[in-house]
Amino acid sequence: MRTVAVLILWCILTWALTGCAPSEKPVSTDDATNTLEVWHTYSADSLEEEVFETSIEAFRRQNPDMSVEVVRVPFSQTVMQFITASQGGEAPDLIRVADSHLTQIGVVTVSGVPLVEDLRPHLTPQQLRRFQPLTIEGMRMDNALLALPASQGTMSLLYNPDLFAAHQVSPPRDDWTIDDLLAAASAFEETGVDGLSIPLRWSLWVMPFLTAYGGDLFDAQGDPRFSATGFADALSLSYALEFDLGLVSSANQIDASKSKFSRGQAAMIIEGVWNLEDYRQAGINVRQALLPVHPDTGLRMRPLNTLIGWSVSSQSTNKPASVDLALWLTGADTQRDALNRTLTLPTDISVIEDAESHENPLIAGFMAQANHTFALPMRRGTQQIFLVMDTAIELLSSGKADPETALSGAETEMRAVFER
Amino acid sequence: MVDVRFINAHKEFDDGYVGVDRLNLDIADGEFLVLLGPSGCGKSTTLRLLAGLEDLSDGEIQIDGVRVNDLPAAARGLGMVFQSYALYPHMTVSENLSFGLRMAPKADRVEAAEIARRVSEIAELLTLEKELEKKPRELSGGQRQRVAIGRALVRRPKVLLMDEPLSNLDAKLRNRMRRDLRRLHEQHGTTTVYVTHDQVEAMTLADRVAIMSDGKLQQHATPNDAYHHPANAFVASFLGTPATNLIEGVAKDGRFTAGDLSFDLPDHLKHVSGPGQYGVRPEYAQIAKGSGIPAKIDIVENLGGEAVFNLDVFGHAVRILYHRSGAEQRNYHDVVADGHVEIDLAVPSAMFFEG
Amino acid sequence: MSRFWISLRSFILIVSLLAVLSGGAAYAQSVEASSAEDLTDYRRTGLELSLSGLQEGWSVEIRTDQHGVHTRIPVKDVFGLTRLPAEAALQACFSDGAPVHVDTDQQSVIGAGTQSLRCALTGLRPGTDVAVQAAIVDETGTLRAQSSEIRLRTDVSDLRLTPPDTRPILYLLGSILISLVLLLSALRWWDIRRGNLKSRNAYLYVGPAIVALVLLTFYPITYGIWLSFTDANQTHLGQSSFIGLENFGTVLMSSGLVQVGLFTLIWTVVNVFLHVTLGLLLALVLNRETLFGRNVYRTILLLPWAVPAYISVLAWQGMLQPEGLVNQFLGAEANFLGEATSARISVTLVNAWLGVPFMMMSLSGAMKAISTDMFEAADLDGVSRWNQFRHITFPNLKTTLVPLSLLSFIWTFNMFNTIYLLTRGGPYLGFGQPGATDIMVTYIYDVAFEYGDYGLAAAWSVIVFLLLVSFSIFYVRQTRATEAVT
Amino acid sequence: MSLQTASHKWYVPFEILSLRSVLNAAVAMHVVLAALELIRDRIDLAGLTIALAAIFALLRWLAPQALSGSPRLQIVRLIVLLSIIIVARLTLAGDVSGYAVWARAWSWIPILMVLAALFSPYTSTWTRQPLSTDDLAEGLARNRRLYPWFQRFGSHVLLIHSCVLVLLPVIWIADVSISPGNLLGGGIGDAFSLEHYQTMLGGSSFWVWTRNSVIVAVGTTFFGLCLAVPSAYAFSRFDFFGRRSAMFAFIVVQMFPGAIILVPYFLVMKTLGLLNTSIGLIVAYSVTALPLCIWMLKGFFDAVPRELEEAAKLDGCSTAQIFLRIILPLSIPAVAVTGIFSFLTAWNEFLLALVFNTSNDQFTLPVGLASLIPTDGQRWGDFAAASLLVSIPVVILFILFQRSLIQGLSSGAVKG
Repeated sequence: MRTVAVLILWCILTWALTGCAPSEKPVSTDDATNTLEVWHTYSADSLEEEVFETSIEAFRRQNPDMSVEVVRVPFSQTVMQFITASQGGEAPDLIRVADSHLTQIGVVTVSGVPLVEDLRPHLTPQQLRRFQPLTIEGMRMDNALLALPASQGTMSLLYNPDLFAAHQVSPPRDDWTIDDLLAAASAFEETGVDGLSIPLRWSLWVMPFLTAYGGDLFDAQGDPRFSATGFADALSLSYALEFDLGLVSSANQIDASKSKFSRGQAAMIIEGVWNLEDYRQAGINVRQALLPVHPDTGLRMRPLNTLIGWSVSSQSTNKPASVDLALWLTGADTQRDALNRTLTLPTDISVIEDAESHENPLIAGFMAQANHTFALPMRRGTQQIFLVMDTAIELLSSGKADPETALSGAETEMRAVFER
Repeated sequence: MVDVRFINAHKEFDDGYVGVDRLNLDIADGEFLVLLGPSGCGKSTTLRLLAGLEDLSDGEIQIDGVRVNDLPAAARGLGMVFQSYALYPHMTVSENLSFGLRMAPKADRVEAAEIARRVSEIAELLTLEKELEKKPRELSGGQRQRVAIGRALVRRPKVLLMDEPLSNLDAKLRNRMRRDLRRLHEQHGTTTVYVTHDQVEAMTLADRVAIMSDGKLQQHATPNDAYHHPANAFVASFLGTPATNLIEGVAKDGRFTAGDLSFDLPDHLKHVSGPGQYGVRPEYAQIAKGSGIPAKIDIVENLGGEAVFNLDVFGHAVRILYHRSGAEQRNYHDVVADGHVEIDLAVPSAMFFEG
Repeated sequence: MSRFWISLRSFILIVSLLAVLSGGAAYAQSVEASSAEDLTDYRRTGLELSLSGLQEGWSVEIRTDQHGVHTRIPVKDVFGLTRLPAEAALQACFSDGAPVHVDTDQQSVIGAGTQSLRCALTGLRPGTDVAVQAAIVDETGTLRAQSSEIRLRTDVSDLRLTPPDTRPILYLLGSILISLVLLLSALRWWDIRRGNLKSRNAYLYVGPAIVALVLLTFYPITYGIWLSFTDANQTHLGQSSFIGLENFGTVLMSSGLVQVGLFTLIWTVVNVFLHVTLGLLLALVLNRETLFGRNVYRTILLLPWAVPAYISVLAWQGMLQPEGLVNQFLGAEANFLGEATSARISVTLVNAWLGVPFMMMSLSGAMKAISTDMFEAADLDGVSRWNQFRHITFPNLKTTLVPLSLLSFIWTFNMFNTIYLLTRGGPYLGFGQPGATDIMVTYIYDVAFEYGDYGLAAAWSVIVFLLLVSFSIFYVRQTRATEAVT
Repeated sequence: MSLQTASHKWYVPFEILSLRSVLNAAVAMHVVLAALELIRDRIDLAGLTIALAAIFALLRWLAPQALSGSPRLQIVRLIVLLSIIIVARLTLAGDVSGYAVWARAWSWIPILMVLAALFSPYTSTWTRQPLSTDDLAEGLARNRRLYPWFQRFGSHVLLIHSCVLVLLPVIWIADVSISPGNLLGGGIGDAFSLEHYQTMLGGSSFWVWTRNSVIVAVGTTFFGLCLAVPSAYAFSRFDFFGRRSAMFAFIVVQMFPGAIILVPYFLVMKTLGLLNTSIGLIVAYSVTALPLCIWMLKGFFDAVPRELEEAAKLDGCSTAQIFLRIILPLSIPAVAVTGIFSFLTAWNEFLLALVFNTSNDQFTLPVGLASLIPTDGQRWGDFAAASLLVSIPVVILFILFQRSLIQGLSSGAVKG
């Protein structure tokens, strides 16, 4: 008891002493500086980082009065680190973020000020026209433009032509229907090779099926419409693919499928453009085709399109310069460099044209696929869709719910997330 | 009938060190045998071999005529008192005493009531009744010692083993415990093997002593025999305080010569000849004023009723225990002249060890 | 007028120019004044144009000497196109008093009959004079009409997130330091007065550690506790208000509480049990002096402790994949981390794997300290190995086991990494519910960073804190009562 | 009771002695095996395996008595026959894989041991009580000879199983690190390439991270000890007001979940000007490691006899001198152990290092490794190579300090 008394006394003493602090606020003296701190999230010592560094180097040469400090931040920790640093007053001027990050960062305000700057006042309409309109729209939240898009990423159907030739199956074409896809996958049964290898327990790979069966996942207002007709059939199909037809692996990680495909043990995979380099290294022959069309609805399977761009912190003391750097990093030259050296899909209209007629047919194919994608609405909590969808899939595959219940549950939950 | 026999028992440790070297030893039923020797002589190893805590390398140990080499320690029916007592610090005295009984294999286990009876019996015997609920750390050294003995006795061992049990006690307590141990043995008559390096304990406790050195048995005899008729120079010098004077030299024609020192051998040794060690216990060597060998006094240790003369006899160190009668003067003027005394070494109890 | 201004809000301000263009001939018009208090936005100023003679396919351009073409608005057939509210548009322009139409690409367009155009000029360099000119261009890029050049200037009014003032914290830290020194001196004086002379220097010895500890942790923990009584939320940080015990109510009423609480408890108890039993077992086996290769075994068995946890956990995550090493060995394709039960078992086993070596090491140290005489005595008494362990080894290890198991309990209870890296709390089997492998700390992380609900997360944290503190006190009391070895 | 009869009671043939332990282990192992069969989706085999576990349990219960000549011997024989059929069935059903070999070894060995016990001459001699003295002597000598071997064998089996479990991830990481490309899966050792090591060691980042980690870890070890040693000494030797509460307070602060207090912690570090410095992390980690260090060191200091201090006091040492000249030199192994704990804390910590030190030249290894993970997917090969490189110094440290680690732990251990 005496210990407690001593502790309380001490707390009061501390509090009283703190009360002696002068109460006037210090005058903010930090004026515009010529130093820009840039947080990027490229992986260490990667080619992407090198391309980025080249671009920064060029910027430095053009703006000798500016000094740019480059900081690498682990991609997976971007949101937490940026929010923490902003609250602590140590935010960088510029940060590389994905659209999903923005749905988390974009809603944060400290003392009423959002963490990232609305870029609209900083850019002329003509500067924005350079970007493919959809990619600009994908970076907007609550009307504000939170980032300049630098690259986009999408998934498409990849196949191994050697396996198709070896087993005399006709290879995928852009006008395939889902039935053709399944037929081809079944044709590989009993060959010791997986027809189609995708992690169907992961919502990211189920979503394309959903869009082919029932259209958009969200309506124009960004509200979920998971219980719309068709989705349940899609979910049933993905369930059947795994459990009844045994056409896909049951993993919830892409690594397993990826390993199979790159070792020639799977004929087809639905994969992102970002992993093309790994397959090139694995030394297998890879071709690409658009994801197939639903035979009845006529809708094409659309994967999620993800954007990565550059945001300016509202803490920046030199916003004009930050915006200039953001424009530079999303500029046509930088994007073209990234496209050619790291197979990164661009957002700049002129570079997109380059990509669509790229000498690498895979790039051209992915660029074509990018026209058949969907984006998640930029709302607070949007990133929860993966969790919600995963839960629905888990409920279905563990037999706890039928597709309709799972989806309506998911929709209710998604609405609740948005309202929270 | 519980006798213990070591037949050619041999223990060589993994590192090649020979702990016990071809030991042959018979311990009779009811005998109190003391294994005596300086530290490292193998006496503890012998005890541990008998207990089954170490494995024999060769030879055989029999208890009761049964070869027990391969019998686990517990099956040999022994009780042991450790030098450190090895009391279980987390158990009370009564728990310590009863632990062995409670934990015995099912077939051998006695009932709870019997356990309690035996514990109280032992406690009474060792006057531990008041301490039964205490933990070892609350006990005095002597009490801990008694608990350790009680723990060994409670199982009614065929042979009781004790490994220097008194070495952690003070001199006074040690004296008392020594008497208690002897009394206990006389009451119970349990065959007991007792390891010590303290010859007083050996002389007072033992029915017979087995003196060991370097893993070898030197002599196995009653304390008296060992004292008066040591089997070799080692036993002679090890037993007795102060130690026996040993002078290395040559015996020839009834005369012993060691460098400049030369004297006639006593009658019972007239027959020996050849190189060897001549031994005289300090208490039997005599100061013979006027007729003996001249010796220079190095130092005189006064013990009250007697004194130890440390002498230099032609370069040989000789110690003599000198009893004096009360009236004699402090400076021993009666025997000492000019820092010299004369001594007589050719006494009837003198010994000669050839080699 | 009023609707127009309201829809513009603080968004648009008019500075100056009016240009009228008609039939290819351009002539200047009057200039409207702007009110200064509206000038709140940064790098944005307004421009009003009067237009005439537009044809479809042409476009209206605004040019500046900074950017060249600043704005290009195509003239199109606007029938069926929507007018996007100005605050929603990328480019805030008004044609004939209403927001301009936007085409399917979300780009602003105007109809051929447009008479006036009022545009916010974004992206102008602040603090510099800008020359602005408007023009009408046809489909070939030929200039059809041009206004006179006017000069504009924007002021800087930046809505900036000011870094938090750290001086209060500085004063707090200073106060903590001073009051701690005072407290310790007072305690020292008191102790000496009590006649406790031996401890005269004790406070000097513990002082640095206590100061470092309190300095670093007092403010954060107090802040965390305070946070739990507020409605702190990512959407309005720094503006949270006191709401009493509401967060605690929410936690206690939340449907996930029982599930998370139960799994946390099972996870902790099973883990501590496995740590202690397996650690003991291995320590016992390794305690045998004569065992061949003992040092090699021990070195290998210590590896999980030496290898950084995030590495081994990620390795396990890879190995537990359907294509992973475990499945390869078993010849199976089990999705260990994907099914609720197997995920729960997997995370527990992996964490046991991580924790056993530390326990083994500490226990084998303690085991060596037990006198071997006791075991020999027990051997002679015919006590079986199991009973020796139960009645001698275990009680003598208790003084080591009590604090170790307590620490292990606390660490496991708050073990974030293992679960976060292995499953992130998944798989999820209910909407809005914690995942199957969520324990309290991982759930707190989700509440804080996924839902942004700092107040609620803080309330959870305080509950965890209270649980652990009361458990520790209870545990220490209980074991002290039964513990009797010094 | 004569020693003769006593030794009869104590003599059980080696076959039966060892059979007991083997059957115990076999029962436990078959429960595990059954679970594994379920994982493999072989419900039939799982059933058989669990049946086998039950049979072994039954044998464990029956065998020692049954073998000693009761009529139940016939039942035992029948059961053994049944188990042989089941195991044969299991063996035939299994494919030839590492798992199958391992699992069937666990089934066959107990059965062989049962058979050996059934047909061993020693067992039949033993069942034919009473034993002749010669038989007894021979049997005992045989037990004496064989049983230690059996125990050693058992220890090795347990340790090898544990070591394999421990080494699996390490081997897996090693394999990934030498496999070309950044892919998972594939057999162990099917391809070899040092490209990932070249990437890691060739770039400058890895060395920067290592340098920072070493600075931070060594600094934490040193500073942590400077804080912990004196206070542990005070807790061990002095009785002062608030001693118990202070001891408790040190662990209490660890009980608050870290996620929510990250921002205020960040602000404290910023206020102290310790962001983006090694010193900041050193201070933070030292405080994190304090509770365990103090508890451990207190245990050691408790074990140093007070007499030594009293002797030193008589020799004219002041308290500080006693501490520095007597106590500290005596507890070097303990201090070394505590130091290793602090070192590991600092070497492995991620979250604080991530948040406090954003500047790339202040990255520690854990943060560096996290920054290897790209936007999409995982650079498994590079990550694995870096992981091994990170672990090696720590493992070497452990091997070097192992002896003093054990010694240090045994002299005091953690005590409450």
